[in-house]
Amino acid sequence: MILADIGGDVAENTILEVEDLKKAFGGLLALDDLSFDVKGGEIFSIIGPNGAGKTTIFNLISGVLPTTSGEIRFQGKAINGLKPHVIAGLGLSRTFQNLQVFNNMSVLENVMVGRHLQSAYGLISASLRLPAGQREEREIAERAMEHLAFVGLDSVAATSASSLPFGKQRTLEIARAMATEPKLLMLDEPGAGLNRPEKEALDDLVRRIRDRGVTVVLVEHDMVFVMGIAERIIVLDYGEKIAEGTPDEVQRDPKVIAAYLGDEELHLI
Amino acid sequence: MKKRAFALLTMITLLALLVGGCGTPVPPPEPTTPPPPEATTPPEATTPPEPVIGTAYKLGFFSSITGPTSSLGVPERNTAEMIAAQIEEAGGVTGPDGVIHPVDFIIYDDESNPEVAATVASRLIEEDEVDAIVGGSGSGPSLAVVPLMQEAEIPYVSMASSRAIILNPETGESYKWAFKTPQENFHSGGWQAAYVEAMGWDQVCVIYSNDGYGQDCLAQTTAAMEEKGIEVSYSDSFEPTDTEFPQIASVVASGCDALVIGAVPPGAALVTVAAREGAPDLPVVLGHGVCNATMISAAGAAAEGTVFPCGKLMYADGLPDDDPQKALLLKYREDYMAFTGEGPEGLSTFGGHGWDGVMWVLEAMGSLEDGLDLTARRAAIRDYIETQITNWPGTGGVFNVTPEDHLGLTYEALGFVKVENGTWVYFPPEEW
Amino acid sequence: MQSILRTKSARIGATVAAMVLLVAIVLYLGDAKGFGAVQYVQLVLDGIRGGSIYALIALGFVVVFNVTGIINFAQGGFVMSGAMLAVAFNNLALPLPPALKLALAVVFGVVGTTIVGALMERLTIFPARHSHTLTLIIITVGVYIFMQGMALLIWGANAYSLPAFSSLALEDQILRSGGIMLKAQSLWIWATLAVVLVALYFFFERTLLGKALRACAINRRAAELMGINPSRMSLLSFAMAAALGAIGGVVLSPATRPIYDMGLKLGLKGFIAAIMGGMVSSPGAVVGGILLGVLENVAAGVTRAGFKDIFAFVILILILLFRPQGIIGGGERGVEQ
Amino acid sequence: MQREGWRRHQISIGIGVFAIVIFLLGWLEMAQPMGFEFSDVTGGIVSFDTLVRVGLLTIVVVGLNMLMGHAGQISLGQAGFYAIGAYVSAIMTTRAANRGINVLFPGVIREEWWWWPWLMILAGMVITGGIAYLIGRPVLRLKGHYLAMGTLGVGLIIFVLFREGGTFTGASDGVGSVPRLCIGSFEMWPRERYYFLVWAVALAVMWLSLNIVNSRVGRGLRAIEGSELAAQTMGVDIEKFKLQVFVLSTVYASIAGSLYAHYQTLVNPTPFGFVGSLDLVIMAALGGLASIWGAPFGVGIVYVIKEVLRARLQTLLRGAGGEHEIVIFGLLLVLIMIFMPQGLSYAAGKAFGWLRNLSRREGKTEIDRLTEKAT
Repeated sequence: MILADIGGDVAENTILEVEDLKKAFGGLLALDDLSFDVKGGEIFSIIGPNGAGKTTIFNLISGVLPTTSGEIRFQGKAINGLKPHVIAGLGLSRTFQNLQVFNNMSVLENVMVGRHLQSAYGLISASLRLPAGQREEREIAERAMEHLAFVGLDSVAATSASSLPFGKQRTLEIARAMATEPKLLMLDEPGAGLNRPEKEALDDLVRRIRDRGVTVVLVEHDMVFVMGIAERIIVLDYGEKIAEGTPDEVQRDPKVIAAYLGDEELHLI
Repeated sequence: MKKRAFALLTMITLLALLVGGCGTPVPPPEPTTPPPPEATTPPEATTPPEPVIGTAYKLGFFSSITGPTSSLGVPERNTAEMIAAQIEEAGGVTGPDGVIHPVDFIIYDDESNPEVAATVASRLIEEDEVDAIVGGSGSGPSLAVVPLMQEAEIPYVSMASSRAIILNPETGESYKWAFKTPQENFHSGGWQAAYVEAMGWDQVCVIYSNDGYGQDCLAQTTAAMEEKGIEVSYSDSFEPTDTEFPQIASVVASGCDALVIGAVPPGAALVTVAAREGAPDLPVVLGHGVCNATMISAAGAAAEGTVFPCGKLMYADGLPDDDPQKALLLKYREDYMAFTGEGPEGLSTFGGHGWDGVMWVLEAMGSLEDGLDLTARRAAIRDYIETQITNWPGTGGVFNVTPEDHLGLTYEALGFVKVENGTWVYFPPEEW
Repeated sequence: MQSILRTKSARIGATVAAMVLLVAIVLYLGDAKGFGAVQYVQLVLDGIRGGSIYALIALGFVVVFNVTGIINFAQGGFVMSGAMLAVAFNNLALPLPPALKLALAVVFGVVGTTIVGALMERLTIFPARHSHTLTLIIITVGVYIFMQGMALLIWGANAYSLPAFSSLALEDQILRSGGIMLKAQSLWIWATLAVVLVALYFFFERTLLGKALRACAINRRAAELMGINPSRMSLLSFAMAAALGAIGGVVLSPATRPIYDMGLKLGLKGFIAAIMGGMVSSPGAVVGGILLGVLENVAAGVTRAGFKDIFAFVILILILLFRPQGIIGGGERGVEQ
Repeated sequence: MQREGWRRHQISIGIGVFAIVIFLLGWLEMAQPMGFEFSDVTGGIVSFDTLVRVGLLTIVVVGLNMLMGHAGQISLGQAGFYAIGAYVSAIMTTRAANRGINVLFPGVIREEWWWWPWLMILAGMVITGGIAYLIGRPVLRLKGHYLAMGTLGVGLIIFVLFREGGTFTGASDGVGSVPRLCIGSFEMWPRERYYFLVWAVALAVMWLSLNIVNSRVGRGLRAIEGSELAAQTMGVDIEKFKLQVFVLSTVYASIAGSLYAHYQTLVNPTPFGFVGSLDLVIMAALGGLASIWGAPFGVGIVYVIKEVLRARLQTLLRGAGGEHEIVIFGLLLVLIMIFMPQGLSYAAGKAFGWLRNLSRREGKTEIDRLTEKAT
């Protein structure tokens, strides 16, 4: 079946604003006065050489790490300082570069965890098997199943997540993140370690996600992939933004070429 | 929905079973009146011409064979085994009707742990169905099993010293089924106080081990001291695993005239050493819990000159010949050393407490007519001990058990000794 | 609470305030017991002695933790085994001069325990090296239980004794002056600690093996790529930890009475010391150990000895919560780990 | 459809079956058909008393299962909370002078108040839970080894406080002559009755826990074990969940403690020290850290080993049980954790597929149904 557009009324207005974001680990500065906006419903990408601080941005936005200074606003509301699960509740979800699949669960359960905030019944209801909770549980499982179907993993729902091949685990993380019904989805290197056909599938999947009205922020190495799918791109180098714009603009930017000099990925373009 | 219904049903049925199950209580045992106890022959008595072999009696025994108080429990266990061997030789105990009953000894380890003691006790009562139980090296394990004995109505003789074992501290009444053989810390405290008074000291410090025994020591010693107007100016506990003894600093600071240590070896040895080091000139008075070789071997030179009340067993040869216990003490020492193959260093009064307890029970068994059922035997044994153990010389003293006093010793049961050149020397008041 | 203690200045302020308060309380309680300078000095001296032992044990924790990331709950077992083996050897009836016999006993205790440590690593840690932390914790705990059980089986529950090392002509191995007592053994303990520290320093700074260990500690993967075999390093670290523990146990023995269950508390205290030192630094561990020894001994002295452990563990929990990186500083560990 | 029905009721049916077994054992001991009592089933090795104690500790270990196996939070101090329950019940129900509520209001508690001890069991739960809540907030921020040490410290502190509690806790003598539980005039004694009470509670606790484990909450807990990072970004409030399960496990411990107090009638510090906590972890590990079903078996195995040593080796080892127990348990623990970290019940479960279904962490009712649809 087809899922409803969860992104809903998200229009062209800015959904995420990052302002003078600073993050220091002990002495060294991972991010320095970084600012950028993400518009609702677009596919936005953050690129840059290793150690440019791309993943750090995700960790700050999702609240996993505290910011040193600066502000992050989601739909106009400042979210820095909030607990990760609160931020998730606002409609921000993410995947992880180094996989964080729950290996101690089945594929379906992984996604069911994603439905956590879409359900409410707690300890008491659970322990006594109150009918309300049981109904919710069935609901959770069904919706989770639909999300699996959406990414095409429904056939392996019952198998243990750890037994999935690497590529499928990445897809599973996406399904899990989608299950939280986010307005904005952050994908951290979703293409890493995938082969060509898998990447094409991923490309298609990301577009379908966007088509459901979910804004996508993408951190990716593979230039071909990024340039093909992203609508707007910012380029980081040593924690600083060195360029911003459409793929074409970015590729022509001398600063970017300098930063990537000798990086064969760029020669592909 | 169905799920819940089913589950609820499960619970309900279970509860139903619970109540229903209890609807049929096990019939309470009616104690049949025991036969009037007659003059009995001691177990080793010569057997009649053609012996009739009756039902075998069972004697349950448990002591702290492992754990912190194993230095008490092991000699007790050895003693029990020694007696078991003797009885086997004699073929069993002979009843007044001349019927010989073999006696099976069932021995367990309580690991110096009250919980384990309770477990083995109920094993003895329910699984092994023994006639009587002797056991409990430490006060903790003994206290833990008394309620079980009361409920199961089975005679129990403890080998630990705390008075709470035989006397309900709240009602002040003796527990019907509980007896004990060791002299008490109260007697011990009496001697200590007498000695301290004789020395003209008016302030003492008490350091006691952090267990039931140590606490009883503190309580009884304090009581005895205050009776004689001696002040306990400082007291603190310690643990056998301690490596530093900050207590000694307090002892010195409190400026007391003597240090009383309420503990059993090896703990007592540690404190004695620490005290000797921290306050070399401070006299050390110990309790009757240290009457074994472990103390002297563990404390070494530090034990020299320490004084303490002690069962007569350790210095039996030094006793006057008219002492009612002397002969028996010497025999026990001989038998014990022969049985264990240990030298005199293996001896301890604790083994003696075991001997007294087991002998009480055996003598009581010797008073039983043949053909009594278990309940009746248990009741009869208990009554015999309560009424017939009078002027009964044992290793711990001359016992006079009464319904009011399930121990039946006075403080004369203990003597006073001093450690000199690594051994005990009789140290009677006139030499103070 | 944490948020209040975020800023450095606030932390320092809080720490100082706490210390002042602590000293005040100690003096108040001590006064109530009529303590004089002598008592305090005595308590501190004994505390330092006990603390030095904690320090030696803590060093063992640090070595293992640095290399393998495991906290070895069996460390206390090494202490016990060192002491017991030495005692056992010393009690053998050998036609040797006592001094030589004692020396051999010490060597036997340390070497024997080192082998035990190596065996433990090969037999239990190595097979489970890929397991969950929880599993590893339970394994090391299990090893400790096993060691204690074996000790009980072999030596029973009796307390043994090892003669003091010094042949100094001291009346019962005690130095006295002005009512203050110092065991000659304390000097041995401190000397040992100093020697061990120097030895460790040279080992880690000057020898290739030591450098390899440190490399492992800093970054296992990198070290592996450099051709260092982590599993061998792990083995080595456990052997060293065992040796350190055993040394602690052996030098402690004459000052106390070795007994089968002595390892548990010593091990825990050693761990607390290591935590106080930040878990990764050897000097930190030593400072932590001595500090802990003094704190708990003085605290117990002015209050009740029975509360000794409470003080130690309250210190532990406070440090874990407020200064996971240890009071001496060092790596960010604990909550952040 | 049949299979599915079976799966849906898995837990309840499982508990039901278990309950029947328990009942049969109890009935056997009570009715003693042709003088054939429980211990004969085991050749006189396992005593009925043991069966009751297994029930008691099962309650505690189930809590540990949820805390350690599912939420991945180790506790080496559980015996401390077991102790709180025991002491609250013991102190508040003994009429002994200077103890319990009689300190404040002398003679308030009346003999005829049969419900008073039951009330105190509740009080114990509340107090324990409260303490756990306060302690848990900070301590549960620790991870791995540090949490282990933190909890160990907490347990030891509680232990020492009880041991040093002077006349109030009876110090190392403890609190004696704790009354038996009664309902009206119906006394929960002899042992057989208490056995039913204890196991009813144990089964109830198991049932509740299994339901929790197989719910949204249980999933949240396992997510925490799997990856705290991912769990919180999926919206799981990890601090709240950790705290909830921690408090729950301590409340279980408290109930067991209270029942222990009324069973043993004497509460003293010995069983509640570090070794006590270790025993609990051993039991949990043997049964399978994450297997609620494993709990009674884990506890059972430990006790049976003890009993075997006692009953069989006592002649051979001249009564000594202690050392061999310690050695064997140490060894067993290490071997289990190395070779079958999921515990014996799981290993056994592998042998019998059906049991595995139970000993699995969740009855996969919904999942199986849906996957059947999907494929």
